[in-house]
Amino acid sequence: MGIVEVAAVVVAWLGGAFLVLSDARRGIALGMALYSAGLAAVLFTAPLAAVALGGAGLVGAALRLRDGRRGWGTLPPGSTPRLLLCVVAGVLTAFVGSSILEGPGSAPMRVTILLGGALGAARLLSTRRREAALASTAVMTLAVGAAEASTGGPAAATVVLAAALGAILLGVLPGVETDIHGT
Amino acid sequence: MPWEDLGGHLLALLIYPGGLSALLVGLAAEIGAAWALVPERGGLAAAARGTLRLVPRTAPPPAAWAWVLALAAATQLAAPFSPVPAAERNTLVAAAALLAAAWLAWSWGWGRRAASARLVLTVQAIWLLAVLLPSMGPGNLRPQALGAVVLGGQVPLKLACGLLYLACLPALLMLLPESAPQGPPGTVARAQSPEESGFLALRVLLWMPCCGLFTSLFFPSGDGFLAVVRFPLVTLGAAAVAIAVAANLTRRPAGVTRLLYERLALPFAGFAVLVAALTPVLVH
Amino acid sequence: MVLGAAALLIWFAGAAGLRVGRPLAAAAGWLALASICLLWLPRRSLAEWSGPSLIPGARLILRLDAVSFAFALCVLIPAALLLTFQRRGWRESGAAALTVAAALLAVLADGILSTSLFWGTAATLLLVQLRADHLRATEVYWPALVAGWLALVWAGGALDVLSGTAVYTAVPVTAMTSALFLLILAAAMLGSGVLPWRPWTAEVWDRPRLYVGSLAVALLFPIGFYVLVRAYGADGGRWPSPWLNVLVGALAVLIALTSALRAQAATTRRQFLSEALPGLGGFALLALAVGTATGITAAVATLLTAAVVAALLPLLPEAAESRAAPLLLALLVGAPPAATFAARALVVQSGIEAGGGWGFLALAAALAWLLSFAAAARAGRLPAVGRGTEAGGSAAGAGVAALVLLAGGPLLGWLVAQVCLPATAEVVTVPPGAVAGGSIAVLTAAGAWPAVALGLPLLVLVLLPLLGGRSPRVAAAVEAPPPLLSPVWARPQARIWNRVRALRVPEQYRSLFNPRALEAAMGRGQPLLWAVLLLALAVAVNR
Amino acid sequence: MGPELALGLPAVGAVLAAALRRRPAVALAGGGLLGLAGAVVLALLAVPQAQSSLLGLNLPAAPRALLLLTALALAVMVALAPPQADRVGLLAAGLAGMAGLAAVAAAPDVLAVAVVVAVLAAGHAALPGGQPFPTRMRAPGLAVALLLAGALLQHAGDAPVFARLAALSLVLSLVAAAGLVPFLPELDPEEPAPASPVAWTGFFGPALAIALVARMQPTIGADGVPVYGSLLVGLGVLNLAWGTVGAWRADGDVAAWRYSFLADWGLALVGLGMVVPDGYAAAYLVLASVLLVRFPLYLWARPVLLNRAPAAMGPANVLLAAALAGAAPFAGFSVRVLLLRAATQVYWPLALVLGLGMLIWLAHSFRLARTLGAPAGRSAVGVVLALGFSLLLGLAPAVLLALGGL
Repeated sequence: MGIVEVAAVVVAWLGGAFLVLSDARRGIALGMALYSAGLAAVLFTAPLAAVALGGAGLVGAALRLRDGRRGWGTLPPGSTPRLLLCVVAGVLTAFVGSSILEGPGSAPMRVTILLGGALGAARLLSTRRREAALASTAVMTLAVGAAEASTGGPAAATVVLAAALGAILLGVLPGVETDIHGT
Repeated sequence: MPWEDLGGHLLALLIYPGGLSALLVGLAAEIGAAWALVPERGGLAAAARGTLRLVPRTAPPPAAWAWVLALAAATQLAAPFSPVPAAERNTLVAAAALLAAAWLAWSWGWGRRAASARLVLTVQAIWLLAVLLPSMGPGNLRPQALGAVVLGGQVPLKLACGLLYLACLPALLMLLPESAPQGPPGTVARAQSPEESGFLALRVLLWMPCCGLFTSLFFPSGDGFLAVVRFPLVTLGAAAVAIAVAANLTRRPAGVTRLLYERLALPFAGFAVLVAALTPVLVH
Repeated sequence: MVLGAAALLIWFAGAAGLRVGRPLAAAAGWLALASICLLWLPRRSLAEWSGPSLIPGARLILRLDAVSFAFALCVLIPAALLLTFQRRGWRESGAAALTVAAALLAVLADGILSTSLFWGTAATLLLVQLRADHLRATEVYWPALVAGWLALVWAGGALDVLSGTAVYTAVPVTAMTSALFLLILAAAMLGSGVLPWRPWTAEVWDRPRLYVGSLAVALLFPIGFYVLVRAYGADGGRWPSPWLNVLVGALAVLIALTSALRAQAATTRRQFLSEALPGLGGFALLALAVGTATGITAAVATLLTAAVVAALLPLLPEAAESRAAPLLLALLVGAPPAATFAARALVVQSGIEAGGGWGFLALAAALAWLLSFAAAARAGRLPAVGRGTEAGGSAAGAGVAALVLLAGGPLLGWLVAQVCLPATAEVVTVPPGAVAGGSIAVLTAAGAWPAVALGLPLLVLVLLPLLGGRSPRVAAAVEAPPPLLSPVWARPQARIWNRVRALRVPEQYRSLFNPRALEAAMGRGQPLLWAVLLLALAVAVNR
Repeated sequence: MGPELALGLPAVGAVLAAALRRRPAVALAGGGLLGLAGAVVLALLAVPQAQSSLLGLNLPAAPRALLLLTALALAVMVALAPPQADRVGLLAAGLAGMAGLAAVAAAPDVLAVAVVVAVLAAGHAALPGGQPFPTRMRAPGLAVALLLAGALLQHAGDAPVFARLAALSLVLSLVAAAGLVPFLPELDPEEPAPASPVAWTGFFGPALAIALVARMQPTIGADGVPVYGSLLVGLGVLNLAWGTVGAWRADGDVAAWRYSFLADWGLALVGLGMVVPDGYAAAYLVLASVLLVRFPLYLWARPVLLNRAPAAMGPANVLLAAALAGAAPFAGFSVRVLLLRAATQVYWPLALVLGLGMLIWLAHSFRLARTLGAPAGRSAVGVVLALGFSLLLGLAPAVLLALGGL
């Protein structure tokens, strides 16, 4: 496992952590950007997937800067449990991805994918903020795309591109709620 | 169309052993019962006059249906020289006809006088057991076939059922105040309604089938001399026993009849059922 | 087809403003009856019509043989009488015609699955008519019918799995197990409303109007028995175990006795009448359970009688006391020479003939019969209809039905020879001399009923007083006379029910059974909840 | 490029309908035509030559047939929607859903399904509604995470534990994706029908489930099959019980409707879990009846559910109650026969449990039927159509099963 890969995993974890710990547009966008950057780095063996997913993540992150609460909103008061979650998730995914799972792809790739899935899901299940939910869904989509690239399933390229497109589409969706009642 | 068979049954229904013969036997028994149950009203002649005075002028439908059913029951008896072929007689037909006739009377007489439908139901249940239990072993409901069984394992059961049958006769023949919505023989001077006289007449027609069925079920029948003598004698004997029991019970305080049937006859009927259940086990 | 076409015709005509529902439905009913007789009686040979595949592995085939002919009569005789003499609007007539068609198809179906389809269809159509008329008593009817239907569907499916077919005549003997038979029995008892407690066939009499409920009873009552009779054919002329015969026999006697007990404790005439069919059902079930040729013949005869009774009961005039009321009541409970008597007698005879324990069961049935005589005598004193019920009926219809019932006794010999015995021979082997019917008598090993020779004169003699005689109308008592035997089971039943209803989850555990709280937890599920859930399941699947 | 067209045409239709919102007639005509074209292409995919794909996609028969039914249901619902309903919105959402479902059906593996589910669910959750986006995204989001976990575990190694855990994840993902117990989303009775979780469970769910199972089942190894089957059956029974009792006891009628969907899904899950042809056929028919009968009826019940029309219990409602209760000769007949037959093959006590569930089912059917009020005009035609579909599924299920290649 090279130093670059380890650094990429750490960056991805940082991204995930920012996603979980931020309640405002900048923090969330930064989290998404860092995660996609880390993901792209661990996917260097599959350049197409790396470019597509990394690019889509960055575009999605940029799009997230459009709306939602202003500022960074990172580590707001009462975020100790979330911090704990990030640490535990990081340790667990590292352990599971490197020691328990034997595939798919390389260990750093598995850890990064697991980080995306775990932290994305954790954030989605715990947040009440729309922009955070959209970003975490996008992160999970990117992780899924990466998993497809690593498993090399049938029509893998199509699925990776679909995941990238999906992440961008999720970024396109507005981050403000509209509430209408009726039939 | 089986005209001969039809003729035979018509004859049985209207003349013998039903119809005319049932009427004659019934009248004789009714007069005897009236005299025995209410002797203070005079001798036999007075009883006969009193009985004949109650002959209905019209045929009110419910009573008329009851008469027809009583006569239908009479056709099923194993009477000597009966025009009904032996194979076509059926205890069940007789029993159902008699019960239906009795309850037709009750459909008119429910709640009249001292009559108690519940007691009658109990007695009829016991009587039904007495009629049907003997047919369990042979698996046959033809009266003459059942009457013919006089030896072997069936005897204890037949004895028990015979006793039960005799004990039930007074209530079945509407001789007791509790079982006679139209009043026991000799107690009614004039009928209040056509129905009342109709159901008084029903009792006259019940004597032959009720007592004759006892003879048919518990004594051998046939067309030989002995059988010809035995049938009327046993039938009239059963009627006499019924009258005697009724006379005895009517002289006792109220409630004794109920006690007799519910506390004595009913458990004895249970015993008879037990005997019927054990008979095949013990015989084989 | 005749009935289905009639239904469509009635609806189209009705929609076009032509109100010809009732006569058209009645004509269709009689025409269907005539066609089924013309199809079967002259040739008496098996006829089959193959239809489309219902579900994978089950094709719809209609089969006209002696059994289905007998049961078709059980369905069509009361249907034709009710469609003719009951007052119905054009919509109701159309629905009724369609329902009769479904019920007829159920007894013409050659397999359990097809029977269940048409039986269920008939039940559904009847539910619509019942609810459209009045809500009362469908709470008993619908669950009972659906439970029975599900049991039959399950039995059909299971037979299909075990033997590759659910066709009555093709099921191998080994496939019909006791468990399967119990399912079929449950279906039959629930569907036909033959139970030891007050069944839906009696409950529908609590409705203000009888015209739909009575049709439901008339059409659905025979179908359960049809399946039970077919079960003999499907299992080589016997039920899977002799103990099942004993169980069904004991149940049947219990049903006859409890029905008679309820009848003698009735508070209105309607309540008494409502018990007539369950009582007869008990007798039919007992005869079926006996399982001998005489028994099955007696069962079919009883069901044919029940069909006429099902038509007669709702047609009886309720408003005024009729002169014939005592006779009608006596006929219903089996006074000679009516068919009700002949059928009951044949059932008791079949039990006594079978010997052993069957004799005692027959004896118990005879006691139930006696009790219903007493109930009928008491019923004459009861108010005709209860509170909230509307007097209905049709004197003409009741007259026709009563005549058929009366004539049924003398005609029983012919019926046995032409309908019952062939149906019996279809499912079991009939030993020579076991049971025979003809123009003279019904002869069994145990006894005989001189149907024509004695029945005919009796019939004439019974009718004479009615034509000639004059009797005052017996006024019913304002309040019902006390029952002869008070239902001993009522109080404990109520007590147990109250106990059950009083059961509560202890306060401290209620939160565990609070679905709203659980749903809120699901809806707002925090990551920890899902993590724990997943972990628990992961451990569970790897143990 | 058949699959691409089947996917693209409804998507373009959805965009067109949404874009032309201001001119409803044009939007309905344009969107409708493109949707119809998509449906025609779907039907043509039965011909092998039409199945060639540029992107290496293929649409198996079973999900394809269900997609066709979804298109049919959408057409009926849009054409016969209640007067107050936003038909253009309904069409747009429906077509988008169609496109998404076509994508799910065409997805080559579970990861591809996960991607489509994420986007489709986000699109649905983004529709204006009563619940906030994150709340509505929870269940599908969890489904995506579980699909990801399942896929990873499938490639994690040869140890049986991986196969079992993969089966567990995939089954839970299916249940979460459909929004069933234990992943029941919150319900706001007031929110518009297209945005409500009922629409997700009743309209998107069926095709999604069949497509997912088509991809999932073949990849589960021998070690995973017992977990897959028993878990599906267990969750099916749970949903059946929850749905039947809930629909019976629920305070509000909207909640009762939602529970009734759960009950149907319970049967479907049990059918899928038994892993025998009869069970699969039963599940297929249940989901088809959800699409063609229960969901359209729910839509026509909305006016009463929103107190804009009075409830009623006429003969038509009773017939509907019977259809919703699964009585013969409606869809319930074939479903029950197949399910009980399958349960007898697998483990007979299961048939007993199912029978009990089907009996409790009766309790709520009348309640639901009342909420259709006195159908008139378009609703009346819709109700007749729904009954017709139910009758067809009950009497001739073989047609649909053949269409689905079963």
